[in-house]
Formats: sequence, C-alpha cells, structure tokens
Amino acid sequence: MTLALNVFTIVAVVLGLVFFLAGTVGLLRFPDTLTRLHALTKADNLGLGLVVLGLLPQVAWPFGGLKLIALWLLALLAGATVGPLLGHAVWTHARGREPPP
Amino acid sequence: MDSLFTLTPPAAWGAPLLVTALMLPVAALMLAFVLGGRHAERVVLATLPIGLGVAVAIAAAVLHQGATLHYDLGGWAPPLGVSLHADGLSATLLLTTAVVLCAVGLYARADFRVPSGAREARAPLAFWTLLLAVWAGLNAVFLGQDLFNLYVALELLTFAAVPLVCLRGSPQTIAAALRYLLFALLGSVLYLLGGALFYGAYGTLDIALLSARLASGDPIAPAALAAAALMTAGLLAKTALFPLHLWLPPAHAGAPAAGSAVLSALVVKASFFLILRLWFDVMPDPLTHLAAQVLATLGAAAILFGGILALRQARLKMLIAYSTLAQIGYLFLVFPLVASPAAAPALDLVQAPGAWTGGVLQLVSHAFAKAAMFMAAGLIAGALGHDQVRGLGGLGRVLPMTVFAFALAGLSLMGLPPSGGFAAKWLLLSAAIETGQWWWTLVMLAGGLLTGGYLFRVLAPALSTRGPPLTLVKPVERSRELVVLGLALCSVVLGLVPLSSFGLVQIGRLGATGIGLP
Amino acid sequence: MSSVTLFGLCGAALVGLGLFGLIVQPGVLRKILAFNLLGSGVLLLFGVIARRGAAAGIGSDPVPQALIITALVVAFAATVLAVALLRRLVQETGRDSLDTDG
Amino acid sequence: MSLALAADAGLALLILGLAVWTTIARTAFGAVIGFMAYGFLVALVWVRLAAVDVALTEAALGSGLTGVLLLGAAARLPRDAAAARPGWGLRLAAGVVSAAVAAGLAAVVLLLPVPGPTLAPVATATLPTLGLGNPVTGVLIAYRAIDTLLESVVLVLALIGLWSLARDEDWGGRPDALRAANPGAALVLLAQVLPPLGLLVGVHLFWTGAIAPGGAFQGGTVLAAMWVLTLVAGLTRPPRVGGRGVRLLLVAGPALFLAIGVAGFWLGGAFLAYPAADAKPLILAIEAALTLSIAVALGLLLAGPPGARE
Repeated sequence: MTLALNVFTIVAVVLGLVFFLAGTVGLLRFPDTLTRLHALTKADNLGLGLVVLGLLPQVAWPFGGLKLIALWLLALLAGATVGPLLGHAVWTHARGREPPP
Repeated sequence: MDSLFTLTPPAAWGAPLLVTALMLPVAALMLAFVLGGRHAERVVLATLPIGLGVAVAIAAAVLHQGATLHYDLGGWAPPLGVSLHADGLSATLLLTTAVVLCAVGLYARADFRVPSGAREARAPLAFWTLLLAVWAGLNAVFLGQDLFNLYVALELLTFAAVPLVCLRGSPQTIAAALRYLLFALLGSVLYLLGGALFYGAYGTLDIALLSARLASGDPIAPAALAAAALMTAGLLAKTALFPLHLWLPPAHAGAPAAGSAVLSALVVKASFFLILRLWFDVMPDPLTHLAAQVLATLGAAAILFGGILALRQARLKMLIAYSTLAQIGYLFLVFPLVASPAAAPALDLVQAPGAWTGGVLQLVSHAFAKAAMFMAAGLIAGALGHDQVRGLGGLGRVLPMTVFAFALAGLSLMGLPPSGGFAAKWLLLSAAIETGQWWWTLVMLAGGLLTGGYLFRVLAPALSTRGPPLTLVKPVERSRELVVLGLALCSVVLGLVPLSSFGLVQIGRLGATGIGLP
Repeated sequence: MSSVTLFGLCGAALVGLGLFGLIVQPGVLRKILAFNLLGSGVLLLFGVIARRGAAAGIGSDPVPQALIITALVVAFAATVLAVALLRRLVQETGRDSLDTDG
Repeated sequence: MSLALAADAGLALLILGLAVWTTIARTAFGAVIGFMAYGFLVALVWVRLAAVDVALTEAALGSGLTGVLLLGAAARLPRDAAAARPGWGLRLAAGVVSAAVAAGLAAVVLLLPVPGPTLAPVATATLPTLGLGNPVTGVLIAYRAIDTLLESVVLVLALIGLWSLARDEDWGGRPDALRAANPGAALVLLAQVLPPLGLLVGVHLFWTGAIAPGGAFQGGTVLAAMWVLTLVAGLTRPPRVGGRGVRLLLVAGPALFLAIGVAGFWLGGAFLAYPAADAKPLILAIEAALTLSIAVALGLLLAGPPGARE
C-alpha cells in the first residue's frame, strides 16, 4: 500500500513540476505582459495543486494535510488577486484609460 | 539638594537607583506621549529635577562605595542575563547629561510652547518627547554592561536624535537628517557585526566576562580583532571623527538651537563613551596601545581640520558645529596618553590627576561649553533674525549677557585659565610631556590657537563699540539668557575646583587598565 | 564545507555587497535597499554563529536568535524613518539624491 | 556533495544573484521587487539554519512589511530621479573596501570554532521555572527582558519621529500614505476574505509563542499586515494622530511590561524578574499587550505621517 502511495506521490509531484516548467517557459517566451500573466497564474496554481496533492499521503493527517491544502488555497487567492490587479495596471499604463468593465 | 548629598546611601540602594536612572525617562516618555498637548512639557519639566536628583544620588553612591555599582536585571547573572554597571566615569556623565538637559529644558520652553487655541502642535510634542527619548538613550548607554543592550540603546538614541535635526522641516535640514541617519545606521550595523563576532568567539556579550576571557592568556581569536576593528569603525561613524564627519556640521547646524545643544554636547559623546569602554574595559592593553596611535592620529587630524574649516564658515551655527568636530579630536588624544607603556610611576591616584581625568574633564567641560554656545547662538539668531557671522558687529551693546556667556563658553573651549577646558587641556598636556609623547602637545597647542582664531572672528566684532547700533527683530527673555550664562559658568567653574576632588572619575578605572595611571 | 559555513560565506558576501551599494548608489532609496542587504548579511552571520551553538537538543542557540529578532525589528523601524525622510525630501526638492546645495 | 548541500548551495547562489540584481538594477522599482524576492529566500535560509522564529520574523517583517514600505516609496519616486552615478574612482575605492571587508569576514567565518560557544544549555535549563517551552521567547521575555522593553519603546519612538515629519497644518489629521487611489474589485475581495484568516493566524502565532516558534513580534506583524491590507483597500480609515485612544494602545505593551518589571522588585526579587509561582500568566499578559502594541505601531508606521485634513 505504501508503495502505491509513494508512486502516486512521485508521479503527482513530477506532473506538478512539469506545469511549473510550462509556466516558466510561458513567462520567457510569451510576447507581452498580459499573456505572461496568464501563463504564470494558470500554470503555477495548477502545478502547486498537483505538488500538494502528491504530498498529501506523505504528511501527518489531519493537521499536516489541512495545512498543505490551506497553503494551496491561499496561493490561489493570492494569484486570483494579483492577476487582475497587474492586468489592470498594465492596461491603464499602456493605453492611459480605464479598461472596459 | 545638599541634604541628599550628606545622606550616605547604603550599597543596597545602588540597585534601584540604577534602574530608576534607566527607566525614569522611558516612563516619562510614554506618559508625555499619551497625555500630549501642553502636558508633555509639564511632564518633562517635572521629570528633569527628579532625574538630576537620581544622578546626584548615583554619584554619591559610587563615591561612597569607592567601587562600581553593579546590578543584574531580572536576577539573571551574565552571560545569560544583562547587567547594569555604573563606575566613576558613567556616574560623571549621567550627572553631566542631567544638568545639560535641565538647562536645555528651561531654555526651550519659549521655543516649543503650544500656541494658544490649539490643543496640540507638531513641533512641541515632538521636541519634548524626543528630549526624553534622548535622555533615555544616553542613560541606557552610560549604564549598559552588555554589548547588545548597548546596541539597542544606541538605536534608541539615533531614532531620538535624527528627527531633532529636521524638526523645522526645511529641505536642507531634511537632507542633513537623512545623511545623519544613513551614517548612524551604517555605524550601528558595523557595531552589531562586531558584537556578533565577539559572541561567536567567546560566547558572551557581557563586557566584564569578555574582558576576562580576552585577557585569559591564549592568543586572541582573529574574530575578536575583526570585531574590535568593526565596532570601532561603526562607533567612529557615529562620533563623526575626522574621515567620517561629513554628516555632523549640516545636522548640528540645521537643528533648532535646543536640539543642536543636545546633539553636540551629549549625543556625540555617547558613542565616544563606548569606544572608551571597548578599548579600556574589553580589549587587553597591548592592543589598546596599538589602536591608541590610530585613534589619536585621526583625532589630531580632526582638531586641525575642524579648526581650519571653522575659520571659514559664514554661519555662526556652522562655525560652532565645526568647532565640535575639532573638540572631539581632543577626546581621542586620551587614548595614547592613558594607555602609553612609558606611564609615569603609579603616583597616588587621587592626588595625581592623570590623562584620564583630563579626558573626562574635557568631555564634561565641552558638554557644558558647547551646549551654552549653541543656545547663545540660538538667542542671537532669534534676536537679529539672521545667523551670519559678518552681521554681529556691536552685538555686545545690544545683548550683553548672551555675548558674555558666549565668550565664557569660548574661554573654556580655547582652554584659557581659569576655565574647565584649561584644566582638561593642562592635564592632557602634562600627561603628554610626562609620557614623552611631545608631538601631541604640538597638536593641542595648534588646536588651541585655531579655536582662538575662529572665536576671535565672532567675539571681536561682537564686542566692538564702534559702528551703528544693531536693531533687534525680537527681544530676548532675560530668563533664557540666565540659563545660558549659568551653563557657561558651569564650564568655567570646573576649572576652579581643586583637581584632587576628581576622585569620582578614577573609581573603577585602576583595576581595568592595570597600569599606574600617570 | 558544511552548508552552515556556506551560508556564512554568503552572509560575508552580502555584507560586502551591501557596503558597496551603500557607498556607491546615488539614489537614497537604493542606499536604503543596500542598508537592508548589509543588515541581512550581518544577521545571517549571526545566524550561522547561532547554528554552530546548537546544543542540548536545540537546533540553534536561542540567545542569538532573540537578538536577531530584536535587530530585525530595529532595522525595520530604521527603514521606516529613512523612507519617510526620503518621501519628504522628494516632496521638497523633487529629487532622490542627498546633494542639495548648502 | 550530499543533496541537501547542493540545495543549500543553490539557495545561497540564488540569494547572492538577487542581491546583485538589487544593487545593479536600472530602475528603483525593479530593485525593490528583487529585494522582496530576496527577503523571502532569506527566510528560507533561516529555516535551514534551524531558526524558525527568525524565519517567521524575516518573512513577515524583513521582506513583507519592508517590501510594502519600499514599493510605496519606489512608486512615488519621480521618473528622472536617478542622480549622476559617482566617478569610477569612488566606485573602485568602495569596491576595494567592500571586497576587503567581505574577504575578512569570510576568513573569520572559516576560522570561528565549529562547535561554537553557546548559551543553549543554560537557557533551556531554567526554562521550566518560567513555564515556557520556547527558549527564544524565554530569552526575549525573561533573560534579556530589558532589550525587548527598550525595543518596544524604539517602535513608539520611530512613530513619533515619523509623525514629526508632517506639516504643521496637517497635525491632528489622518495618515494617508496607504490609501490606494482606486482599489480594484480584486483587492477589495482580498481585503474582505483574508483578514479573518490572518487574524486567526496572528493570534495563534502569539499564543503558540510560549511553547513553539512564534511570539509577540511575529503575531503582531501578521496582525499589522492584515490591518494594512484593509487600509489599502479603503475598508477602514487610519485613526487620527492626536487621538488619545490610539496612543494608549501604542503604549500599552511597553507600559505593562515596565509595570510588571517594577513589580518584580517585590514579587520576583529584582527588576524585570518574575515570581516563581505565577510567572506564566504574567508573561502571557505581557506578550498579549506587546502583540497589540506592536500590531498598532507597525500598522501606523506603514500608514505614514498625518496627511492633509479633509
């Protein structure tokens, strides 16, 4: 049983890292800030989710697991806030007027 | 006050006295900050006499016991706990601080009064709370025995002194305050790094334990050498000794008169006091001889550099600020004279006042004289509406008492008899000759001439009787002139006191340096 | 070459970098940043000393840790004062440098 | 070359890289962003150095609040503010001096005794008498209580210095440095969702400080951060500078600490000593008051001097 969990952990964490890699490549390759922002928030949140999912069996339950999930939710909240703020700032900075609602 | 003096406090009294000296300004600061408005000034004026009484009591206790007062805070002995320490030198400086702050408090009442109609104003609240904070920082530095506790005390002092500089808010004073803060922070960080290395090498930050472990014979750890060098560099930045002096003149000249008096007379001395503690209480003697030459050379350069630049200043307060640079140089001449290997045979300590007493006398007389001079300059600038040295012709006829006080303070700075400055410089000169280091005498004499030069530039026109009489923009209150005169007289009276009575200053010193004081 | 020594060398390098930045940077905000680098380098060195003092079942000597926390709070208060002075300077002179005339 | 050493080496190199970036970045804004990332990595290093209390403080205060402060300052710098860079002479001299200091320190680090002298055994031996489990809190509150007391006074003093930079006519107004011009809907959402959780984390950090990493400074910093978040989002208004209530809150921590310290003369036999019997409740009372005062002080330090009165 623990072998299966370990294999699951390795697979999930590796998948998560792949998404992180994708996010970083997106950051480097995409033409302008808004698309980079898109790449970062999507890929990193998904990557982190997978890493957390993978680590859940390795961590003392229930408190360790709950902390990890809380960690992920906070990262989601941060990403959900920073994304629109940066987008808003970039839009107004580039075009000098408020974006359409 | 003399009733307290005759009361011989038993040793058990020492502990609460030290704690009161440390915590009184802190408690008063918090009370003044919460009450605010006009109460802030009243809290300060109520606390100053009590603090003066405590300082006198500490000096009496140290004199009575003939040994340093010691107190472990929280009952935890070092190296784990922090202890307080009051030897002759710190008792003297506590007394000087209390006297100067009392004078500044009385002087500043007219400048920082809450305007009628307003419940509270920015400058008065800031000044009175910052004055208490400076006092708290100074007492914490003079009483500290733990290197990190001294770091926090230095920071408390820096955060109280920097806003004093830009209390008036003009662009130059803000730039001066910012430059002062950056230099002070660099100094503090280097001091902290030195403390960290001392802890890394010897596992304690207590000065007494550190000195014991450093002197315990085995070769000194390289970390200790690096620590002493870094700490000294940091403290030199905060004392504004010659190469690191850029921040002092604009900062001390930009502050309001009462602030400049406190900054020049006291705040700069706190970091110098720590250099004394570092090189005479912590480091072993052979190292002190080595460092003494470097410090004294920088001191000599400061004397000459400060003196020459003071000659060329157009503004009165800048002239006095550069004079502070020069007089600080004198303080650093104490190191080679006290720590010189060819010290004269150990004469009877109390009767033969050595270079150490001369140095402490210079510290104290400069504090009184410089505070009086800056406050006199404040009165002159307030009365004439300008600060230019050129426009002081015939001032003596208009503001006789202020000019007289300014002249008395100048007398003490120049070191002319019978002033305290003269006694200090005389002791330093005789010690230099006794220990055969004649070149320091040349520096001191040159410094005296330069001081005479830039003070002559101010006093000659001021005392002249020819030329049109000056018109006063604003009358000067007699009470403020009396405060300035009183402080200047303090500096002069120090010279009249028979030298043998300075036994207080020697207490706690012989054991530490281990050589017969010349 | 243990990792603790590695962080010690990193701290020493940070002290050098912070000192260089503090002296060379013309803008005051950059000087404040350099001061914070210098401060964190010094505290890293203190942390390495604390880590080497591990004993009695504790990973690091608690006394330097307490001192580092106090020093961090002091450094923050210093940064606040410096930034406030800088903002006032920019309001008054419109410039970020210290060499105002006079 | 164990894996852990490689990871540490990577972390150290990353930190040095960010530090160099912060020094040579073209714009002040870029340098501040680099510094914030640098700060969080240094917090990681503190975890690697087994100093979790310091890691918490560094993350929350050293890079969190300092980052907010420096970002606010960088945003307000005029575009053409970069003054002339100093001549190569000064840069060379500064480089030589800095390199010498760094090399000297590196040598000292290598020469320091490896099992360094320590006070850990002494500090932990007497912890039970204080009823504490976390030795760092023991040092902060009991063994070196004077440093923490002076420390909390330093915070109040920094605030007085900050307020003294206001203009005379603005005195009595509200600090306005934090009010965002038009906080986006996302920020308002964050300022409504996060603070309750932050409050819980802050109080937990304060409470657990007695037995595990945490304490008044860390808890107070998290609470301050949450308050600042609501200030930036405009959900709450900073208090008036002249208000006696806010000043009482600011002074509550140090004042209680001083009062209990003076009571120590009779109860515990020395100034700042705790009676053997009920040391724990007194310590917790002090920590609670300190947490409150530190939270209010840090929040107001970020809010800046009083601005124009509306």
